[in-house]
Amino acid sequence: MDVLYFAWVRERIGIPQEAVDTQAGTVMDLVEELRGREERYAAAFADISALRVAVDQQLTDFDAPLSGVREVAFFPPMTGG
Amino acid sequence: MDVLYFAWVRERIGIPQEAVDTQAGTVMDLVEELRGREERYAAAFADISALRVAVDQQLTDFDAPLSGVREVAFFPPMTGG
Amino acid sequence: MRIVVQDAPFDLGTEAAGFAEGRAVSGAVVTFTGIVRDVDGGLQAMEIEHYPGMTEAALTEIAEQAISRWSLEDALVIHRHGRLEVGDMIMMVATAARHRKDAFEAAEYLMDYLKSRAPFWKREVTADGADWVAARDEDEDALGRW
Amino acid sequence: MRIVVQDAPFDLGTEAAGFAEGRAVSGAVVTFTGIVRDVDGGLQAMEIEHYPGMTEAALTEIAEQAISRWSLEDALVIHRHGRLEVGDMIMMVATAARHRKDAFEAAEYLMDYLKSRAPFWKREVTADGADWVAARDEDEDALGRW
Repeated sequence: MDVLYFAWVRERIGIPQEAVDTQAGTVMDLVEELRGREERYAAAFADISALRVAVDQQLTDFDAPLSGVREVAFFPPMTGG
Repeated sequence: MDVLYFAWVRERIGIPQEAVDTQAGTVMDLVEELRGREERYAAAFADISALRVAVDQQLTDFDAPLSGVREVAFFPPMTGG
Repeated sequence: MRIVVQDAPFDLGTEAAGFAEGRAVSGAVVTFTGIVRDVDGGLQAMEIEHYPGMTEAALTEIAEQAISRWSLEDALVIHRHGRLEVGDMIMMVATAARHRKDAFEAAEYLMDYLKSRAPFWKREVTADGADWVAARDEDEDALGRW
Repeated sequence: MRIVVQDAPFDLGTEAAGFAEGRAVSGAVVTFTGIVRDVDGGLQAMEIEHYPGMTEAALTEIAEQAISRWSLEDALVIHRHGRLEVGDMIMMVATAARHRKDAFEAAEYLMDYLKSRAPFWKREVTADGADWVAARDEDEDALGRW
């Protein structure tokens, strides 16, 4: 599965995108897995209330299931317009 | 004093403007005076709830005094925009 | 502030771009454009009568009210009179403000007042003749919210 | 409906005039334009990041919602990304409807959703460095009215 990071999430983790091989059942499971990797991930995911998530380019929440999903993106609240 | 007519008021009375020599104290007094002139005036002023009035180019109501006034205009509700 | 009353057409593109050009104080520009619409399929023309002198004064007063109430950086009102065809632009307003809410509200205020408080009268010409457009209660009611 | 996401500038005049051109069904066209504003006097640039693919999909969905809810004849959304200077136009929306109330409401709806539901992130560059713009509670709250 491709995992994408935008804005300060991208800056904190240090890369815009990576392929992740995971058995995580939900977005939250994936977050826990990433948090356990390295300090920069733990820092980026420290407060998930400050984050938003899209699964296959649709906004969703952290309970969303990941079966069959190709792309997950993490980013701060959007500031368009 | 110049009296101006617009839209269907102008059409009903048949002229866009005329000089009126009057001692009328208020707009309503002027309306009564004009009504007494001819049928076309009576027809135009039959229902003043369907009319609006401006005195010296400021919207006002039929109680407005006319002393020192140079221009009075009668017209239907406006339909700009 | 610019108030224009004319029978000639105006160019929306030029006006909108000119109004928005180089604004560094305002983050938000709203425009509204009114177009002659063929409501029932038989409209041949729209004729607009106005009250020269009072029209400019009324539009100026309405725009000044909007600028003051919403702290606008600028406002523009253009209104045509005379004979217009279906698809022709009748009028436009533009507002520039720091925030979008102010720019939107001020533009709606300008439109609401312009509809019922500026001395214009529309007449629709069809194959059956010409009829003055009646003022709509909902346009008068719209003023109640300001 | 037209959705444009690009780093190149757009021409408000051309876009507004093209959008309004020859409309005989719609009597009302509203445009909103967002401009880079120097809030505290030290802004050197605004950088806008987005999520290619999702951005276009999200804007399309938002515009389709607006068209359906207000029976719009048409809607346009243009949004830039990349580096912008003070005074540059960031984005615009346009709506065409029969009545002004619908055109205004639909444009405000597009703006409210675009602010908080389209994947753009703004960063302000000043002499002190660059900071991501924080989402404002009032932008999130604005969605509550729809």
